[in-house]
Amino acid sequence: MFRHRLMVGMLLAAMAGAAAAQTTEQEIQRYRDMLQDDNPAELEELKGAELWKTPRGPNKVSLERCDLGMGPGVVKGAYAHLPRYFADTDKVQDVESRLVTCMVALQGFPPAEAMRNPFSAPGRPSDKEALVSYIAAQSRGMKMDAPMTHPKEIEAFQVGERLFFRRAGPHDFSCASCHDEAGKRIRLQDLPKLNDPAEARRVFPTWPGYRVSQGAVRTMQHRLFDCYWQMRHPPVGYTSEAITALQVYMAKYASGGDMKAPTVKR
Amino acid sequence: MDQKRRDVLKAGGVLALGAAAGLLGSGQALAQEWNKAAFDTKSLNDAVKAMGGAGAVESKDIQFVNPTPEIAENGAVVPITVSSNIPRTQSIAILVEKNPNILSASFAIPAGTEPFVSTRVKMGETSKVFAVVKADGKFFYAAKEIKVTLGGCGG
Amino acid sequence: MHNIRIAIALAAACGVLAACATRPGEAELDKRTQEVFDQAFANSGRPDMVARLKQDEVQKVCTQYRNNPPKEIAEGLERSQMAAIQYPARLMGDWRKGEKIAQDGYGLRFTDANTKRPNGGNCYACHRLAPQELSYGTLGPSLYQFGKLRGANEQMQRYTYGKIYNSQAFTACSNMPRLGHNHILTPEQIADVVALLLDPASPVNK
Amino acid sequence: MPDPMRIRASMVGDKVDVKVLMAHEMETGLRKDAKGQAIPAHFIQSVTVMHNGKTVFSAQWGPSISKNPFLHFRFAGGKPGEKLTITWTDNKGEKRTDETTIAGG
Repeated sequence: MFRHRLMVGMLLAAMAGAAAAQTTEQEIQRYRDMLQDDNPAELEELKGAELWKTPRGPNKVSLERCDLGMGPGVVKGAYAHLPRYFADTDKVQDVESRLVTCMVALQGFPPAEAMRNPFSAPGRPSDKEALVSYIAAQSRGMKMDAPMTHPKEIEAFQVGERLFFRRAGPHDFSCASCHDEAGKRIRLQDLPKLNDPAEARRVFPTWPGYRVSQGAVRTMQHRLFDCYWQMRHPPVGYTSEAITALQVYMAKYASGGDMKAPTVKR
Repeated sequence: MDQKRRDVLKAGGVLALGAAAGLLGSGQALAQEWNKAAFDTKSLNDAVKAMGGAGAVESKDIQFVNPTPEIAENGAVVPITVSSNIPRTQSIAILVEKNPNILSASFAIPAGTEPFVSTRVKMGETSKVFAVVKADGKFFYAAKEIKVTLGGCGG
Repeated sequence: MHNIRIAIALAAACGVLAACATRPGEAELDKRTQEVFDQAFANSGRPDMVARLKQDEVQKVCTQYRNNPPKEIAEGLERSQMAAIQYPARLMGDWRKGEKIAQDGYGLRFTDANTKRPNGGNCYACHRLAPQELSYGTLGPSLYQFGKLRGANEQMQRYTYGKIYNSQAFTACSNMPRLGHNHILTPEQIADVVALLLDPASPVNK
Repeated sequence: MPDPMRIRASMVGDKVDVKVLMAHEMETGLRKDAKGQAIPAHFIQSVTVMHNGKTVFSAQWGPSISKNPFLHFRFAGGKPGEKLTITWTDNKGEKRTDETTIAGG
């Protein structure tokens, strides 16, 4: 369960002795490498695995019959193929939208209850963050491969592309303001060009991730919620069609990338 | 929903506790009382005094080893790793000079345990970090500056 | 519904990733996108912020052309934005205040409830300015030694003020927020940032 | 009941190498919530590691240890298959004890 990674930082430090000559960028990279082992997201994975098999809701059943796209109960590899079209809802859904569907349809939660508390805060843990950590971990090491064949999947891509470039709000921001050019950064954070296959493959399959700045595992729903917050838009709806469409747009470019989530991030 | 989840985890936790019950008693008996006075101090000197020393001497035999960064991208998680080569090391403490209270952690090192520890601390800003070692009743320290950067889009 | 299906089929024929210049069904997809966008914020509980999502002419054009409008349209945008710039009597303020504004990203997010706290300019998010700050972004050009290289005469002050006030008056569909035009910063704050960039005493010009 | 720890204990040479992640807020008491109310301090104060009835490592912590704390140390005298028990206690008196089996090198 624990993963060992090559500690680039150790090698660098050993070679350099005194690290004085190293650049800021190298040092920041060394810091990031230090955090890769012993990722606190593993605590969420454990919780999520437990939650998945726990009978809950008015129907007192577990999520073990939840269909994440590979048939009822199949978790292994499911996350690598999301978002995708689901015939029972006639919608393209991401992992969180699908969890809400299962909590309502299988466990009998009222929809509002199934949508509640998606993002944890201190002292208020989120079931979704734990479940997504667990589900994502079951695709680790596989290749990202979201389907793009159903007309609704194609439409979601096209809508996602339009949303990506849609400028609005007092700052004139769109997703493209930060993510349509390679090799740039905001403060010290690298900004991936999300419609470039190499960059999308590198970053998209690293979500969810444990964000050290927030002390929590954050999902792609939260990542995009947070982007719209920075873009000075109002709070974007959890599991809204727009968020799914943007994920389909990114997932298409990220196809073929290595599934690494849950990772650890700034 | 949260309550149910907690109940489930509680069930698992109780089992784990039960299995360990035999050892728990003696563990508690050995645990020293939390040194509130030391955790309330603001300076290296006061912290050393609160830990029972008169003062600390700088020593090259205490090292910050990997993982310990030069620059931390986020102050919420800063790995600190300390190794002591001083014979009869009894404890290692980690102090962050510019934090509201200077002492972050103190680790007791019984005979047979390596004089080495790695943990992760919060740093409010760029600061000197001290490693204080108690060995054979005397106190020694090493210092290292760690830079903390501002990050993200928020500024 | 029928139209959308046709549009999708045609779009698929062009290849999903290929840019098709004039794709039939474009209008339907735009309409659908607008519905999806409106729906995403409909229940946000912030009608005040939703109202600000209505695109102005600049935002519409830049969205339509994906920030790369044809030359004539770009020039038209720049002219209209230039005409709307309002210059105060005092173009240069205090570089120390400017540095604080450049560091600060506060303002206009849905969690920024403190109306007494001024907005920040968040310049360091995208630009290098004073060399002491290591944590700077690169979305915009480095502004280190901006004034040292260019001088600080009135013409230069006017140019710098105008660029911060409304970058689109100089480069249509620039990524940079129109900090004055959209009331992100006050005229006094912009003058302070002008000083940060031009004042010979500013760390930017050391 | 707090959430379980993740403990990894394995032989490295003749020593037992132990890495622990604990689920805890480690709230400093200095932060405010969205309404401006101070969030009370809540942090682990002590950690004790037992092996064969003996304390092989212990820690006292203040609130400046990072959220979801991590700990890494090594001790001598352990063998694969033996048990290791870790207990933490926080400033509200909450406790958590978890046990693991030492793995081979």
